[in-house]
Amino acid sequence: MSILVDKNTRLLVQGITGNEGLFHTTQMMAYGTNVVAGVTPGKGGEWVLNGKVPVFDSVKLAVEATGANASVIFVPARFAADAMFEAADAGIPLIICITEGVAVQDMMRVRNYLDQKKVRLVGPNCPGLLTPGEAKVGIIPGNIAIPGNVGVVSRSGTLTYEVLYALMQVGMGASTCVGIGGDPVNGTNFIDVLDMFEHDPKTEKVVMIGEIGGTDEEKAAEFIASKMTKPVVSFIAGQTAPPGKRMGHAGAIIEGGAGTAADKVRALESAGVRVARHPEEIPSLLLK
Amino acid sequence: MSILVDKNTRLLVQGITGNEGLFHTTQMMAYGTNVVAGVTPGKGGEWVLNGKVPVFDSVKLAVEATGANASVIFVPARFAADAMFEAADAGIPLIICITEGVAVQDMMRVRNYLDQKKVRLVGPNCPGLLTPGEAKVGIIPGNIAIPGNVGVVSRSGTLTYEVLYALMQVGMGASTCVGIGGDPVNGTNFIDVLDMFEHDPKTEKVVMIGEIGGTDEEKAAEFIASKMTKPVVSFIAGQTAPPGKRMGHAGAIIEGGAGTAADKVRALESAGVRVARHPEEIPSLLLK
Amino acid sequence: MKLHEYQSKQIFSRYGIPIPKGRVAATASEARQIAEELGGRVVIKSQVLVGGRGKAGGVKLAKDPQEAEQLATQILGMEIKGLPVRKVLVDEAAAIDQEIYFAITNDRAARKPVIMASAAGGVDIEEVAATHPEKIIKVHIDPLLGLRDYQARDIAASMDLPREYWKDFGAIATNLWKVYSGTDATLAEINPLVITKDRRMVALDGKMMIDDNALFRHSDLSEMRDIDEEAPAETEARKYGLSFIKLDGNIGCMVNGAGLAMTSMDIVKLFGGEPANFLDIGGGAGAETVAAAMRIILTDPNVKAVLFNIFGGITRCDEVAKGILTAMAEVKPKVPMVVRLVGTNAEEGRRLLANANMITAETLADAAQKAVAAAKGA
Amino acid sequence: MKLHEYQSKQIFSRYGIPIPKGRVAATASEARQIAEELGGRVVIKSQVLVGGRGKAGGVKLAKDPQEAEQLATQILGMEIKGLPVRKVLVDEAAAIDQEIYFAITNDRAARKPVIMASAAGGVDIEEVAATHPEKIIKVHIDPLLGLRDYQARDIAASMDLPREYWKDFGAIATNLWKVYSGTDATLAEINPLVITKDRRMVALDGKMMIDDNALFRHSDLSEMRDIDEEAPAETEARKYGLSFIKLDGNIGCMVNGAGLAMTSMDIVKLFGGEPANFLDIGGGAGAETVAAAMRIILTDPNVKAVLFNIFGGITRCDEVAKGILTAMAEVKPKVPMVVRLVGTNAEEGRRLLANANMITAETLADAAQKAVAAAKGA
Repeated sequence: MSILVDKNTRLLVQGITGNEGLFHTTQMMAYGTNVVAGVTPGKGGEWVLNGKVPVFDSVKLAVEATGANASVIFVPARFAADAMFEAADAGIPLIICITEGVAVQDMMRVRNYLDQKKVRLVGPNCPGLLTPGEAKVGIIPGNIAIPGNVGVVSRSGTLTYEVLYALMQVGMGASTCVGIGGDPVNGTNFIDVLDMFEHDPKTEKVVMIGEIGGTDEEKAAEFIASKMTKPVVSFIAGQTAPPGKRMGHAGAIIEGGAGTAADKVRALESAGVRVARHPEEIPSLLLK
Repeated sequence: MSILVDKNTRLLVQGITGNEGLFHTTQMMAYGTNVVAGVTPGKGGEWVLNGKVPVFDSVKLAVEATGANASVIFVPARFAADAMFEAADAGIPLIICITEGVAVQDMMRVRNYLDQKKVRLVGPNCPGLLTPGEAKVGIIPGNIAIPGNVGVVSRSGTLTYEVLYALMQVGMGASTCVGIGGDPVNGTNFIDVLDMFEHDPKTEKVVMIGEIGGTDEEKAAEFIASKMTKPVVSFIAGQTAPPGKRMGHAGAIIEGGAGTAADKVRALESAGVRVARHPEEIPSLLLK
Repeated sequence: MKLHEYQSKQIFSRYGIPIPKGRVAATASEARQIAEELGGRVVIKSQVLVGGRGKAGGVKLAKDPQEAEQLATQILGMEIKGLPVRKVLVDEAAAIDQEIYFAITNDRAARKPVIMASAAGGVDIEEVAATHPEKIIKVHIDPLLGLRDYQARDIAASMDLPREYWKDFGAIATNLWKVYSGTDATLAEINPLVITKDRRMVALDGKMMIDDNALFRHSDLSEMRDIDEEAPAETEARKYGLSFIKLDGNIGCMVNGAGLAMTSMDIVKLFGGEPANFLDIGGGAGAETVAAAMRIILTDPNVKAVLFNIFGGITRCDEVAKGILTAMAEVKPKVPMVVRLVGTNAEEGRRLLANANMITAETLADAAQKAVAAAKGA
Repeated sequence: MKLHEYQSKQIFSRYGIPIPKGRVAATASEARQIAEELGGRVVIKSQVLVGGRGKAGGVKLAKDPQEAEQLATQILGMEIKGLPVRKVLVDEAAAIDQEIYFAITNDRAARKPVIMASAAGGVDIEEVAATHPEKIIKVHIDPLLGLRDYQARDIAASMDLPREYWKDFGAIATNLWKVYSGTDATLAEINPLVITKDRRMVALDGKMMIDDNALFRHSDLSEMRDIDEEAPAETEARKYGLSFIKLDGNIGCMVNGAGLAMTSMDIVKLFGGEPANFLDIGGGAGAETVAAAMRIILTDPNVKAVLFNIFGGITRCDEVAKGILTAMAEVKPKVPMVVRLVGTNAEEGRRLLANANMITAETLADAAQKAVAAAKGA
């Protein structure tokens, strides 16, 4: 078992003929992910990756032809909102948007629309999903994680890789790793994923990687205290970040004194979460 | 029992200080309807109808102060869409819009928004609701109907009155009468009301008054055939209406050969519905 | 409100949709002058608010200005489905490679705008819908989100439109959405949208209908109404907020409420008569409105009897009665009048009419039968 | 991207929100001239992209053009929170009756735009939020529906705004929504929105922040960026698509990924060092970008050591290694460099760097400790 993606995932890649789309589709297929179709407007009818993947002009046409049940988006930022609307309209129930730099007002419209349609969005500005040994959807390197019982959820990309890698170094594996992305308005937040891990039989422990900005970690702390039985270990990036500055991620900013790492660590520790001082401490905290 | 409105209805009147708003609020209160508040922007703080009903500047303020749980709208057509959005945003679960002449694109936006919020809208361009002996919400004259076991649902206003009046002449009464209005895009359609009547213990028989235009009567026929156990009698107005002409109601138009009275009568009769040749035949058909 | 082709295309052009060069003319010499300005071959198109102009001979190709003048003379003298042609559109002629049907309209059942498109354009789309429904592509638009680019692409792909035209088609789709939403149209139709031999996409013909209920926010469009194209009685009725439609029978009907007005017509027919009109005086009509309604009914020389059927709700029967008396004093009708008043203030209304020379009725059926008899007797 | 007050108010004005008469000046004599044109008393307001100008003496009232020139001279010579004042706004002075706070911003938790309004305007709203949260009215806006008139009325009523101003306030609210949505603002703030003694509503001060991610559709706004107001290294970094923030420490950090970049800073601090910067080279950075990043880090004279922490995912370690070599050849750095490469093509990257004179590390902690030690030793 796992959450969100597994061997039954029939994946569509939006923006498959771009550099990143092609590179990462290759990687995903090499990992064993079942990539059934790609979409690039104007290139419908072509086949990519040595004739393995058909390209369609629209998501609707791709879904009709292939029964895709998840879509990963690699299109440039200015087209990302439309790509998400398109996937939702075509009936795709799970959308993973890797694209970074989507305008926040676009995201507010997208999120409100997708909520109406009960579509699950992960991202944008996220590394995607990895269920080790089953499916890789997005850009998380496949070789840095092994199957296991730790659920990982994170707002960061490479920081997540560090954690998976650190776990693997000590022989610990992940059930599923979910990168929810660093944007202020996104599709899936900590609570959504924590809830899925709590109900996933394969997941026994959870690692949650937060960072400065917003109050999602504080809300997650409340959720953990009231709803979770499985142990959670956390790390919060940005202890040294100055206020008022956007630390790379559009969402990583301390505004009006709110969203500091100290606040988040305090909230999590009050909820019984062990908070690591740095990512490489996480495996040992999980073993305690 | 009854559907939609009864003695527990705490009614708000939007546009209460206009001529029609005041006139019909007087009528509704005389009937015994519990009118708890009115709204007219810019007139908050006043009291109308001999100091019986407080006026508020917005629906939100009115709901906070009075706990209104239904709103009837009498504002001019150009403000009606905003009035419906406002009531929905203020958490009113049942909106009855009497106003005629609301632009159809406005109604498409309103209906799509209200569906998201799970708000029930009746109308616009409708006479409203009457649960004889309990509550009158809208403009149906109170003295032309008595309590009884016949559920009445209609796209027309005065035609509905004819039917209620004809029933009363032979001593038959109504459980609830619902005027759903004659606009092409409205809030509640035949099926919604038929379903409520089917589940209302007080209702034993149903009268459905349709007219030319659209396919709601045809859909209702399917619903009656497959889902209803209670007998339904119907009348369809517009047997003599020429095609392509809008017969008063924005929705009453035969377009491209579709929406004729003959089609509707045929569909209803196939579903086992007795269709009257004119409204005064309805009571006798109900007795058969 | 229906717009003429030339008006629809003016609106298209304002929103960035390519249309042929051309102008409207009211005389043959104007048509000649426009043809001279345009040079080359032109199309002379009758501007009437009915379909089937082509089959009726109201659209002709002219090879030069002289022929344009001849054909314009001929078309300006025509009647199409009873409507005299008062204007012609003179457009440059296009060399056509492909004809597409493309429209946005309201889908009342879905409560959403819908795009209808077909590679089988240029013909009557209702015929295509009836015989080859699979050739029509329908895509709904979320009214709060608007048309999205991918929807236009989906349509282009489904129509097998050659790729080189996708960009133009996308722009036209976006702009037609702006036309539709910006004008509160109930129909914005391009038929045909053509691909010319020199590889351009052009809206060769256009048809628009505007939601009358939204005209309050489009004063520019209200001014486009061509009252020459409707029955004078309908124009007059609109002034008073009355809903009136002229029919061919001899029993005038004045009723409050659209449903009841239709029903009154239906009952007249049921009892062997023919209604002369549909007339809804609306909710809350006062004496002045009623008087206007009566004048309108009685200007029709076919009317042999009048049926008043008023069920008082918002409308008060005493007000209607006053209106009837006012109008009778003014119009002095010579035909028999049957009156049925029920509902709000009905007694007062009946009292007011007691001294007027009118036939009264209690039920709908009774009123209709009396009106039919009166019309036959008159 | 932050906009200056004068830029924000220009935008307000373009969208129909009343602002005081006035213009921006870069010299004292220009300020005098503007004061002469305006006549009467004027306000001289420093234009710097930080708050607290008033308390710092950066806003002064001048009774005549001569005093305007004097005060402008004085303010143009100031530094406010480290930022030199390069421009002043010269506005006609207003006689104020009431000050209101009114803004639209993003509520990330609600995923909707939110209106914030308070009758207690003119002061620091965060202070009001902390001490009197009940004085701030918040109303969310549906992003697909936009601001509706009744929402503005609700706010006006909740603020106890006198009725005579509701219409003006409604128009300002509608227009501020258009500002916010039309410019992809993350903040559109009027503070104070004043009622003048002659009963007008005027946006006396304005503050706007634009979403950098949306600038692609606002080329006019992009041009408003005041690069004088940011560290030159940050301007340079933006050119290369790098995310760079200068800090006060002495250990330069080059990392891929924002979260990992923050973490690298945190670990440096944890092991007793001080980071000199935040730098995220982004996903998929090539050699050229990496070289630019290195040049930017090394132009800071405080930097005593550099920590490279690259976890290859999209970014390929060999590409980063090439960039480092390119940059080293060009910049010839004199400070010690600690490199940690993990992930995609890490081995190839390490091989490329084998001959460069660099300290290598395996773990994050190891790398940070080595960088701290190197900085102390240098």
